[in-house]
Amino acid sequence: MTAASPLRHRASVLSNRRVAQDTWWLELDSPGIAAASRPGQFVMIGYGIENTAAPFLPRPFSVGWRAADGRVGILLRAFGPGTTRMARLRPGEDVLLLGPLGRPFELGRDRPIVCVAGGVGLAPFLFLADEARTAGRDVRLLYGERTGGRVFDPELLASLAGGPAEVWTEDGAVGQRGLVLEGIDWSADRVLLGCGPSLMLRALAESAAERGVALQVSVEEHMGCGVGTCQGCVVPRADGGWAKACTDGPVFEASELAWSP
Amino acid sequence: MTAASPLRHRASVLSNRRVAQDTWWLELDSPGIAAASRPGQFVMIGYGIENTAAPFLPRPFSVGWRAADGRVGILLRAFGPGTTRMARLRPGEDVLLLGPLGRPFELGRDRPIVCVAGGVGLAPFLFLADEARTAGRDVRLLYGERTGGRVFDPELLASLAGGPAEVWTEDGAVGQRGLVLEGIDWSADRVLLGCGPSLMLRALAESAAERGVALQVSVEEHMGCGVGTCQGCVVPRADGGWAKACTDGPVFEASELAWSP
Amino acid sequence: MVPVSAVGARGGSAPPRSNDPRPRLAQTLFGVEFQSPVLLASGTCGYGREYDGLIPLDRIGGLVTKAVSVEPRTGNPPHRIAETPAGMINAIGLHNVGLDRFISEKLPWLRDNLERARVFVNVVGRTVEDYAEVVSRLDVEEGFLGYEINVSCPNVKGGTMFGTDEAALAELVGRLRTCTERPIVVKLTPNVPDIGVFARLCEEEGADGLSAINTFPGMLIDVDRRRPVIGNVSGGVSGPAILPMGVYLTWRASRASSLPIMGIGGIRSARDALQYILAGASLVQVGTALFVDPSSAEAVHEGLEAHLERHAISSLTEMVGALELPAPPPPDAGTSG
Amino acid sequence: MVPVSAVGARGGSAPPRSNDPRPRLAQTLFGVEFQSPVLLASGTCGYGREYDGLIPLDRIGGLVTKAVSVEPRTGNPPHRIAETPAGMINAIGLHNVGLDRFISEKLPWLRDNLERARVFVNVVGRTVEDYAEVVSRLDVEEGFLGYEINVSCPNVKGGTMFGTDEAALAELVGRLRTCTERPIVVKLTPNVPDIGVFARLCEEEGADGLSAINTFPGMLIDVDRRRPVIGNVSGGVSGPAILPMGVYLTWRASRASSLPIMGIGGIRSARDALQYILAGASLVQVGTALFVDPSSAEAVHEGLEAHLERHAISSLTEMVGALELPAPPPPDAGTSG
Ligand SMILES: Cc1cc2nc3c(=O)[nH]c(=O)nc-3n(C[C@H](O)[C@H](O)[C@H](O)COP(=O)(O)OP(=O)(O)OC[C@H]3O[C@@H](n4cnc5c(N)ncnc54)[C@H](O)[C@@H]3O)c2cc1C
Ligand SMILES: Cc1cc2nc3c(=O)[nH]c(=O)nc-3n(C[C@H](O)[C@H](O)[C@H](O)COP(=O)(O)OP(=O)(O)OC[C@H]3O[C@@H](n4cnc5c(N)ncnc54)[C@H](O)[C@@H]3O)c2cc1C
Ligand SMILES: Cc1cc2nc3c(=O)[nH]c(=O)nc-3n(C[C@H](O)[C@H](O)[C@H](O)COP(=O)(O)O)c2cc1C
Ligand SMILES: Cc1cc2nc3c(=O)[nH]c(=O)nc-3n(C[C@H](O)[C@H](O)[C@H](O)COP(=O)(O)O)c2cc1C
Ligand code: FES
Ligand code: FES
Repeated sequence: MTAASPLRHRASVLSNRRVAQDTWWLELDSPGIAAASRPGQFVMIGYGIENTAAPFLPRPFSVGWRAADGRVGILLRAFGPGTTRMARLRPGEDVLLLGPLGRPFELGRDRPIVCVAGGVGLAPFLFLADEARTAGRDVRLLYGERTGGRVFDPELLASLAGGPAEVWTEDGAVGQRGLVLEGIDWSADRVLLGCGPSLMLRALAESAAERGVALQVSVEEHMGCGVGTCQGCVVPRADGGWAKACTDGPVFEASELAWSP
Repeated sequence: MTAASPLRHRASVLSNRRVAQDTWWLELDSPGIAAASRPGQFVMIGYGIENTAAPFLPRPFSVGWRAADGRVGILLRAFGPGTTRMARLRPGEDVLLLGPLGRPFELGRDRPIVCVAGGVGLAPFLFLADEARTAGRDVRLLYGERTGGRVFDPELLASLAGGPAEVWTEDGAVGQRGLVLEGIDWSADRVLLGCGPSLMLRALAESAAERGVALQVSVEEHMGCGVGTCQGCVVPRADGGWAKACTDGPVFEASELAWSP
Repeated sequence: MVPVSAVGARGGSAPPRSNDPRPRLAQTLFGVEFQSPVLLASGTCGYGREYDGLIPLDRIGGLVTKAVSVEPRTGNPPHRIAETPAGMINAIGLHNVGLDRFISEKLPWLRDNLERARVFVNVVGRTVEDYAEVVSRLDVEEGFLGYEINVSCPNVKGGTMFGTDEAALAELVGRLRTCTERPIVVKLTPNVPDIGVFARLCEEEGADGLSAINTFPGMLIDVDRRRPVIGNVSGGVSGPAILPMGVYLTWRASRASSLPIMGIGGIRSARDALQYILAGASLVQVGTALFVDPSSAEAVHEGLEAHLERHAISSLTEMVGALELPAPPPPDAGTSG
Repeated sequence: MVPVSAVGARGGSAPPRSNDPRPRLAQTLFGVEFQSPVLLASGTCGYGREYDGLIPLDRIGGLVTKAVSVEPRTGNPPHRIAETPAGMINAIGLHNVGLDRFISEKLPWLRDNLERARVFVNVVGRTVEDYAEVVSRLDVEEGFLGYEINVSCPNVKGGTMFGTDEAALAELVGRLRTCTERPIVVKLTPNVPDIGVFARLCEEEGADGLSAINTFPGMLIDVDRRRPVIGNVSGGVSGPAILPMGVYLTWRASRASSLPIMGIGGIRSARDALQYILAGASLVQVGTALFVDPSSAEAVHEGLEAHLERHAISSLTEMVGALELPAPPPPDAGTSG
């Protein structure tokens, strides 16, 4: 699916700062992956073969950002045992990186872009918004969190994404109160992109389908290999079969997938 | 066997410095264990129940030294996967400690003490020599290593043990060339103590037995619990049965044990 | 310690009466109350006393002693244990003091020092008669509730293990049933194609409960010396590594029989214990984790209490076997690939 | 790819001739040369191509394809995989493209792109005839050396797994022997009381080799949702957690039969591979470790080369089965406690 082979290498942790409750911004030194990544692609981050403690299997993370100097930024939320340990990574430690992997977002040309992010689904849009804005595209970045405490540091966010996000929180503590979906202007001449928890993506996909609006979503599923060999990461296709999140995705046209519960 | 129950607590790493090839001097903050330890006793050091990577089971280490301010010193040689990881412990990290455990050396009164150490078998004698010398006892500390590169930093050694050691190396690079056993004056009015690899202990035990000299040795065996429940750590008794290294030992009269290969 | 009326009462977990003030973790099993579902596993807690002062035995559910055989056994040569990935291998060789000394030296401490903790004596033998002798002679003693029958040992007669041979196991359980009215819990061996067959068979022969599981046969090789690391060549693998197998086998055993089950294998947290409980275990045993941290059994107990409180569950019995399966159940359950 | 003269030649590891300049890791097995003992395990390397560019397939011993069944199979619902302590559980459900598309889409790449790597096709079925059809129809194709028969799947006829039912397995292997002259390697299931019985039976029925082992049945439960984590409820446990069991079962299989063995289970380093080799395996397969680091198979290969060089061992064959046992052998080998 992807043109070039992914890179596999040990990458140093350059920094890891807490940017919200349970949320870290991790910068890794990986010029190769920085250069090759496109928005929506992901990397597998692991501790290497000597390690058997969680995370034993590498975990998938969106490439959140990249810099010309070779930095790769990862937005990381401490969720289970694996991510909790990764949140404690310190500068000087290293991780094993495999990437970039998977199918990126298709941005087309000229049309305004609307990114709809739930939680750490924000990650791919930092990178995307920054580069699309630099390229002169109009980008709206809608970003929802359950609580204000989890909202990514707005200053850092704006500097990474080349501009601010429109924030929605369910508790109303930061930004507007409500669900991020409420902020969408359903106009068919936009490139509409979604990334976030599966319940949010389903609601988004249903709304888009009702309105006949095209939508690309980045989905999540447990992953083993990240490169299409294990068949572990399947999501249901609209036609009844399975698609692999790692190589057929993680970005899909919402209409390619089955969204029933 | 031991009078009081051992303590179990998380202890901070205060420092960990490389003191010779593959060899580290680790200081832990454990006032309770520092206060209760006697020379020859050991602690189990582990990473706690969340950890499943080697060392999954805690590892036994002699209490190498203790200070009135609650520091406990451990002499650690990177040997297999467990000790290699422990050699990378950094200040601020913590470990799970259980101890002090096991039967200490019996020093009796007044008689001169001769300690015969092979490799990290030096550990219990640092503590022992320091305190015995402070108490006015005459202590000879014979210390052998295979190569000069592995010899514990002599200055630190002298400061910990309250005086220098007589060093023997097989390659002759540091101290006298030869086996540490050659340095022993076999006089029956000494308290003779040995700690080191089992081949060395066997040679020592055979020499002592030939000469009719009493000898106490501290032995090693794989340990599970450290407190006598698992029966994992047995060593052969002279009478044909087994003794538990953790609670019947680790210090034994050499004559209690069977030394045949 | 065992109330006379309770001795011999059969298993089955009674739900607490509605205005019962008893703690959420309490259950009535084998005719007596267990204040906690957390026990210490056989072979990992000696005869209880060794952990006195380190583990508050009377705060947890109880313990299972090291195996007791008729004759004293010296056990295997060293090394008897070694570390494996996320686990360990042991070949202690059922080293134990033998029945006489167990009765004279070990049982009195358990009888005199434990009030609320329930004690099972783990029993081994080389023949059916060996087992029967241990059970019969112990039966008149006080200081324990019942027996856990360790069948992961070779049957001198048939050459196989009791625990993997249906006929031998049926004969053994049937015979032991004639020796005692106390609870008989059979500790199942994991390396069988269908543990349900063995669970059912134990129930039919009159057992009161099941323990699932014992260790997996395993081996480690020192590649430099080209020798087995373990003096006995091979041994039993325990620890977190076997957790998913233990949960699966507990689930299979609980679907095949209605006996109460003690879930065992790799438990080191309340969440691990809850996996066994949802799969059908009424009690759990903590083994290898005690070596890593002697406070882990108590931590499991406390974590269970906290979980029930957080989820406003009034009794642990509500969670026993409360696993919800997807509908329709998948056809190939149990296979991989 | 398979030289015609080699097809059908039976296994057996020939020691290298004294002035043979071939690399230390090379062995002649199944009538052909393996340049390295390291293969990629079935289900963890797709059909080879997926790892093209990441793993230098032609530098290692070869690979075993994902299972191929007559019909395409869609496999199980998600989650199909989850992490376990030092391992993982998978229930892919033998998701595969089916025989027709395997022949038209997958085999050509293997045929055209691999020169020195040996390919085994992993075969599954629900009936003996399913297996026979896959083998018979594949047999005329090029691009692979032989078959690895996956018997850890339910036998529609008997309800048990082929791999745990002696009669079913004997029938299956005997039948497949009539379908092909190529090497037939039977992949043994670990959850049996005595794997030696199954190893012997495969040899008697004409198999050319054994693979030991497949995954252990296991299960994980999401305790908050009270549901199995795995969509298929249970699955197979692999990874470092099962290493000691795999080494033990390989050793048992190698003592029970003279067939060459591929050792599998938890291998992630040359030292792990050497444990299997000393226990009797001629080849090894790396599976789960590829997910952790795709370069691990190559690392195992290089580590083996380095080990042999360091110890001045001229051929790996010297190490196959070269485990030294303590004398006298302990009586209770295999038991724990
Ligand atoms: C393409 C992709 C991109 C992602 N990008 C990000 C990101 O930028 N930032 C971020 O914080 N998270 C991201 N995630 C989710 C992240 O991978 C999971 O939060 C993480 O794997 C959870 O691991 P854990 O050990 O903490 O949780 P656990 O619940 O302990 O995990 C248990 C098991 O489930 C698996 N698992 C659980 N949840 C997921 C999941 N959602 N995806 C894959 N495996 C899972 C783990 O691999 C492990 O095997 C992404 C996931 C995918 C598939
Ligand atoms: C009473 C006692 C005091 C000790 N004091 C010291 C000390 O002060 N400094 C020091 O450097 N070392 C000491 N040791 C040895 C130390 O415990 C081992 O070097 C260490 O356990 C090796 O672990 P590893 O993972 O690095 O080695 P590995 O070879 O990987 O260990 C594999 C397995 O073997 C066990 N093992 C291997 N060697 C030993 C051993 N000698 N003793 C116990 N278990 C072993 C480990 O527990 C593990 O289960 C002592 C041992 C004992 C019994
Ligand atoms: C995701 C996955 C898929 C697998 N699929 C198959 C399969 O199709 N056929 C088969 O015989 N074994 C299959 N296996 C088992 C492996 O080939 C191997 O026997 C097992 O994983 C143990 O090796 P490991 O610990 O190195 O992974 C699969 C294993 C995994 C992890
Ligand atoms: C050192 C050791 C000794 C054991 N001895 C016995 C025994 O005597 N009888 C028995 O039935 N099980 C014995 N077991 C098995 C445990 O009781 C338990 O079934 C197994 O270790 C799995 O649980 P765990 O993973 O929590 O340790 C022993 C286990 C270990 C580790
Ligand atoms: S993660 Fe292995 S196929 Fe997608
Ligand atoms: S280490 Fe457990 S009895 Fe000694």
